[in-house]
Amino acid sequence: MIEAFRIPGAGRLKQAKTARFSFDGQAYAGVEGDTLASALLANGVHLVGRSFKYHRPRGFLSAGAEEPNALVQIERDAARKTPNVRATVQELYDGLTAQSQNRWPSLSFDVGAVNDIASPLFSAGFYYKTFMWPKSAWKNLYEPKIRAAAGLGVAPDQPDPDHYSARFAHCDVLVLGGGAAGIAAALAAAETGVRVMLADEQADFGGSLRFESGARIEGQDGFAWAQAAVAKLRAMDNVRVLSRTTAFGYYAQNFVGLVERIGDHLQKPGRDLPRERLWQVRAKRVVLATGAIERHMVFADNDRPGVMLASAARTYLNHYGVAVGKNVGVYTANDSAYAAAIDLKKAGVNVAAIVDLRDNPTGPVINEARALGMEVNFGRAVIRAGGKLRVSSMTVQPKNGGGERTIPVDAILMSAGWTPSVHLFSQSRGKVAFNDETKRFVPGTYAQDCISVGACNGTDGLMATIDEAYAAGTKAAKDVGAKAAKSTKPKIDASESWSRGMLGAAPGAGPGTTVKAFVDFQNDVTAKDIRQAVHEGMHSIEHVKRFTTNGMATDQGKTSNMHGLAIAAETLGKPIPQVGLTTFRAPYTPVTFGSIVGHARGELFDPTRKTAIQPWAEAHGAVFEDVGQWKRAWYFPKPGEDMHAAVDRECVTVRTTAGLFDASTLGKIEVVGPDAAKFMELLYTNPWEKLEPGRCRYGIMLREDGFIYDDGVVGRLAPDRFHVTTTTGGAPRVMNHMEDYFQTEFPHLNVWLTSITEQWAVIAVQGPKSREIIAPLVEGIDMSDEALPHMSVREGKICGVPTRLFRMSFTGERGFEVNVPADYGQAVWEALWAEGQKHGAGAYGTEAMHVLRAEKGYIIVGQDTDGTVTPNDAGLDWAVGKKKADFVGIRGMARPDLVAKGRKQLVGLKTKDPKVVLEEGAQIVGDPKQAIPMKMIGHVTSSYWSQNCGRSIALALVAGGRDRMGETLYVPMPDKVIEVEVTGMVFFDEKGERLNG
Amino acid sequence: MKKYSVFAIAREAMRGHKGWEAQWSSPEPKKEYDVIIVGAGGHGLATAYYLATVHGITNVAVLEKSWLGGGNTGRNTTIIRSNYLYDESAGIYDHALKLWDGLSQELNYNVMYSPRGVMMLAHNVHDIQVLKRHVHANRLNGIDNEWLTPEAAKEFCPPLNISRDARYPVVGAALQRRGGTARHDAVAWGYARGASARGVHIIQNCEVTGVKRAPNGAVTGVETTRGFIGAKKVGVVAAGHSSVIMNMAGVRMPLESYPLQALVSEPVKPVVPCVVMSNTVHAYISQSDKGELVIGAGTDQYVSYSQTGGLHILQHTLDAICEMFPIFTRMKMLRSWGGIVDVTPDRSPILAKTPVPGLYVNCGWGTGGFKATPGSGHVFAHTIARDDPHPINAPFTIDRFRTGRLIDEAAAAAVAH
Amino acid sequence: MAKAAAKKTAAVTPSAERRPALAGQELSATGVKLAVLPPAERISLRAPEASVAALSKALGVTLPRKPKTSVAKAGRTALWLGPDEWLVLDQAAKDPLADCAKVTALHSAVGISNRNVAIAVTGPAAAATINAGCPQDLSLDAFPVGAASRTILGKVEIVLLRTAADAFRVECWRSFSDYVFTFLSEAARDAAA
Amino acid sequence: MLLIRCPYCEEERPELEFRNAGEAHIARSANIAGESDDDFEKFFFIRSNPKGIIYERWRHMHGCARFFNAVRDTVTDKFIMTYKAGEPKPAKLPGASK
Repeated sequence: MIEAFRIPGAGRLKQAKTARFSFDGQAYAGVEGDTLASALLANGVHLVGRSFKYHRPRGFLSAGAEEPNALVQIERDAARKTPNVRATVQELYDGLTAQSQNRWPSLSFDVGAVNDIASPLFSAGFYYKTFMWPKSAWKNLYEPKIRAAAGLGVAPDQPDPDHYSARFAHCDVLVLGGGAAGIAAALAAAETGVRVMLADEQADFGGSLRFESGARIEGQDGFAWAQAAVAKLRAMDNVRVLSRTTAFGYYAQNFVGLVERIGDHLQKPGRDLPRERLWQVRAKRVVLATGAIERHMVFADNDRPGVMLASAARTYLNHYGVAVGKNVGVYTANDSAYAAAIDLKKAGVNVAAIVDLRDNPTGPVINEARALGMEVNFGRAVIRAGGKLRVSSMTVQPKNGGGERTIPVDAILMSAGWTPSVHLFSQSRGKVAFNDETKRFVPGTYAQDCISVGACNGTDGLMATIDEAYAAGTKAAKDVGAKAAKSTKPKIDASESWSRGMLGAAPGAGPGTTVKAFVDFQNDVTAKDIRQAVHEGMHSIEHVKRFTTNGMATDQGKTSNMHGLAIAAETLGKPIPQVGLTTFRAPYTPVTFGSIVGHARGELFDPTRKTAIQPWAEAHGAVFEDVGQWKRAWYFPKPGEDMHAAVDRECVTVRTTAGLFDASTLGKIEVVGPDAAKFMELLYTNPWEKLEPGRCRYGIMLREDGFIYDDGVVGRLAPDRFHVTTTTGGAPRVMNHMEDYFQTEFPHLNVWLTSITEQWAVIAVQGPKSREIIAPLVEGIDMSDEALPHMSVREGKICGVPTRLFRMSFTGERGFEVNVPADYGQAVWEALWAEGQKHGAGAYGTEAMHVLRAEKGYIIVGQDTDGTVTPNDAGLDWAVGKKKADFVGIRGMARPDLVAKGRKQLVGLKTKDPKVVLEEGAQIVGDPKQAIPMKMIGHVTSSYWSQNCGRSIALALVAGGRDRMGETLYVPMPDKVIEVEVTGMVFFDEKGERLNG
Repeated sequence: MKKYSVFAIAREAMRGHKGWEAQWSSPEPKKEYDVIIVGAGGHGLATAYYLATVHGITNVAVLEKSWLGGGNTGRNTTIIRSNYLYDESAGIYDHALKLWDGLSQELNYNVMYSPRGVMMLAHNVHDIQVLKRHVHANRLNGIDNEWLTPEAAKEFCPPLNISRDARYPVVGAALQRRGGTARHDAVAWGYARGASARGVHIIQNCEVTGVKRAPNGAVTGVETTRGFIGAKKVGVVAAGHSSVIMNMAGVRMPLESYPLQALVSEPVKPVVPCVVMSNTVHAYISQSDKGELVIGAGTDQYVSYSQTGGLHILQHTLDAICEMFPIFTRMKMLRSWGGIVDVTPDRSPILAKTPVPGLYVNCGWGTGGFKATPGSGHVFAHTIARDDPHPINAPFTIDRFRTGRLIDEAAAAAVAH
Repeated sequence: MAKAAAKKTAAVTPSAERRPALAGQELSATGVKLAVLPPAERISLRAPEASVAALSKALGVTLPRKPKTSVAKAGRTALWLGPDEWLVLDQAAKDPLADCAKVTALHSAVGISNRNVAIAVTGPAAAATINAGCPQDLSLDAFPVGAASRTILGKVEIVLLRTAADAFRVECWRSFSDYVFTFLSEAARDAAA
Repeated sequence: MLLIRCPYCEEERPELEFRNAGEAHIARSANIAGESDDDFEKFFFIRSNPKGIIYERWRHMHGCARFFNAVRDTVTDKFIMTYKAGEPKPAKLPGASK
């Protein structure tokens, strides 16, 4: 295939290999090093997209990240579809497949383009004024249609097989932007030996040197110098150079987020390469060398494919060797477009005319253009572009009116001037200042340790840029403590100059006109839309932006913001700085969710915590439930059993013989020190001073506001040592809560806290046969009821390993909790299991544990309490030390509403029909016949089928519950009302005889 | 006020849209008003609107330090729902929801209230208990909220990952079909237009710098960057800045202000048809009519008025989004931003009279104020006009922390968004 | 102090098998190797300044007082974790808990040998591997050989000890070891960049 | 992500290692049980929430695990200084003009 627009001898891709690709099903060939844009242009393709609202045909505006129009869908394979890719950034690889977006049935014939014809209706803010009748139609009719029409590309529909990587990095000097300024700054800093990072979003360093044919540095072409300088930097140990890397966000304290694109430009990235890598860099100093972006001219139908920025046309020619047309027109308000015209002309492209809005500009480029025989028109405007799918002409008129002349062209190169890229500076919370003379916002007041250099700082000309950047790099290094190095400041031999331009609508698109002169291409915002917004009272630039959506497209207004602001200011009759600039927000250019997420996907989304005994449970068919980050064995179904059958069996087994339960996830804290008991007195409601070593107590912890925060059994191992247990989910926050009081409120106490949750595996052995199962394996502990009564703890050995053996029960049966060092947990479990088998014991999971404790009315903090429950509400007043002068929560729980009558209290519920199991969370009412909204007096917190009781049981929080014993209440369900009786909380073995049974 | 209609649009289309009038006027402040509202966000503007329309009080100024609708209203993920647990919360949010339905017609301004459904996911047994408690309480309060199986949840939201292999599999969901979204800017603008048309002065770029009180303690007006403005009553509706304004009046508040971030993706064709929220995985998402995925992040951990937040907060949010929707890793974040949310100890708002005569406060909405906008404005207008709270906002007192009569939705184990 | 925990019973050979988490797991990638280390004795030691000398003597290793440092001697390493907190590691199977039990000066010694799992990360890309999820500056200037710190790796807490210019010991809690090893394995794939 | 100087570790560390712990210098009464409802409300619920200089507590949760105090500007999020728990509120801030 012949690339009709590739100019032999032009550009820098001369040796490159051919790369085949397809666009909308049509096969093309480009060369390696092309972007998709340059390759399409080499093939003469300009029409690549449709706009958001009017579905107008669009081509390439730019050759870079600021591109608003040329967004395509790239499909590597079925699972690797990427919407909204800028063709001007996507590098070509052999086999690339791209599709246009937001058109149906095809790009050249798009039904949605009726919007363009009807566009007079679709003015700015039009949605707010209509689609309101009839009321239901918004949801049922209008919104679905609008949603379907909006939205550019298509989201992927399969999980992404690519992976994304991440790295934290630190450096002394971070240089953002790898044009002449950035390279110079990086060289200056790097020579001093400090740690330097240099990043640029392009594949090749050089920035504007990619197109500035007039720059010569150190005796070489500017671009060649840039490559040599970067090669030198790459070779230095103290420098990291990142290409294809966009600094997207500048956060507090010189923390910068960058995304490096690694796989998207490769034909076969390979499985080991991440698609992208997120760099989170903390830099002592940041040098911003982010350059400037050319603006378009705002005139009628300036969006026709083939109408583009002059610098883009120049980049396509000088870097890629591609001519954007054969007969181009130029429309400018500054000098830089002349250089483009000159380069194209020299490459053999006919320049039909240069139209310059300025009256009598002078300068070498103008002379050169004339000398090359180009027609140069001053004081004239292009008032209209002709053509539809491709520009075919430009209509020229004296800028103050007069005769029109239409000139046939196949491309228009335009330049309204350059906008410094102050995005990152502004994100750093620096304040920009408006330079009235040059009509641009430049960095004003700095908020962080950074400095802007070159074009983004409003510095014109290569000489001044290099001086400034080199000095900035030197100073940044010095600021972080570097010694001075020998200067090797690059020498500039030749440079191009910059000049000003204009802001706002060009003649023919000014106030009073109704033409479509686009300010924001992608969102179809025209100059008249902005004027209309102002007329409708949108006087703040933020209002104008939101009302018109100017600057809110995927390019985030890189080319449109300044024009929009200028038009708004003109309409308001205010100077630009008084109207203000919209806020620059991260990201600078869109970044993938994947790059932000990095490794945190799948199993690395969140840790999965498993106990030492988990492998045994897995091998024995346990079904697991998520409890916080833990996986806990929920129940152990035997073949043919469903959950209910398994749980019923497990519950009965525990009460008839014994059961083994993995309680390892319970939080455990060792409280050590001579003041340990004093500390416990302050942190728990209970008294602790008099608890004998070797004994245990159930403790309740409150927050300062008086509500239950956590609970657990605490064993006193020695006068100065407590083994505290917490709930599974509460462990980290309880530890933090205790540390907080220990460190900041009670620092005079000699006590320390150590988390031992993971030191000990915990095996609960519960049931009448529990002692028989454990005893044979234990050494050094007298297991008799006299020596080891309920609620006591001993240290000794089990299976030859150290144990902290608790005699305690969460089932109401005789019970033990065997703590062993975690690495031995599974082996000791297996030994106990073997012993248990002799007695017909079984394993039980968390569900049976819940049922068994509910049969006894033991509460679960977080299920039967919810952060609004006091000890009294839960019937736990007995656990509050009445004689204590202080403990956390003592004052909070005395507040008027916490001691008021009628509070919700924890009670038992029995359904009138014992077979009916209530739903947890179901609401309770006194009068089931009342109309909705009903007066709810409580809710069910726990509810189970109890095989041991032969009926359902439930716990509930009920207003004034303890005064309602025996009362009938009602649980209205969608299909029926369930009658319940209020009861005590203990459903099984009310006298508690089985603890020693 | 010229009415918006299809005919008006057709007429304006014929003449280049030059006939539209300003949606609100920009008057100079008068010396004194009957009521001053501090803060021209959605809640403040709605208050002014209902003062005028319901209570006939039109000598009202709404003072805004920046541009109207530019605070949390304009930095919003716009989720609307009323499936709250407690009667007090359900009361005020459902009052709002009823006003949302019909608000476009009431204001003659399309606020694009879209009852596309809000689905809250359960990932474990505890979530099921909590969400079912909501479902049951809502039903008996007359608020729609239904329980869905994972399969039904996926049917309602096809891109949702309900694989059992997910780190936190979806085990069920609660769906409020009347929940949804609205267009945030339109809410502020619609109320501003309606209030302005009835004589309310909306005064932008006018920052309150002091609250003046008479010797008897009652408010007499406010000092501003545009001079002193007298008022018989002052309603503070300043969101993240409520503490700051209330301090000027000598009232210390149980509030802390945190950065809250949100982000949108690039626009894509419709893919997420409803609002999906998960408290366990910590994320919520919807898709705007423009096609952007709208994603709310959590708050940063420290008090801040900087309107920025840390990148790691967005990371945690997107981790969660990609866990629920693994197909979205190739989507791109287009824009992120930060707001300032004022949070009370029980995460419920304060909408009340204050110890200072003539001073009223509406604050503490935390991360969830947008959905309440019409209801909040409606009952706050009542509170100011009558000097007595509406029954709906009567529980949301300023002294409930002293008494302990909290409305703690978060403690009841669901994070309020 | 600390008598209860150190109480000696007659030495009995455990009949139960020790099964450390991730025992023997390894991974090799360009520039970096991961290896789960064998069990070690560990205590969490807390003490005021006045007790440091006595404890150092008993332990046979001088407890470091400078933040982010460690001191190693004869298979025993003391890592400064906080102003009154040390992690004492013993890889020579000598129980530091027993040594501390003899000290009468005020302190808290708690055995945590089974609480932690250690993973060695070695090779020229070791620091880059850890920096995939650890936000600290791991350059040799900022984190020299011997430096030790509690910090973050991805979504969990670790204790990091630099044992050589290109070698680190990563300690984490037992139940997080799966996550940490998987995280480091993922990171190792990309660490040579 | 903020960079916070831990007064115990004597260096700046990334925010990921820290947890904010609310306003500083709010003393818990030695006789808290005897406090009035108003005083308890002030102690536990009322907060300064300043726009500007805040005195706040942080814990170097995943570092030395110590709680400490910081002075920060809530408008810029810049730290002015940090100091150890128990040290008095600084009478004069570094860089303060008055």
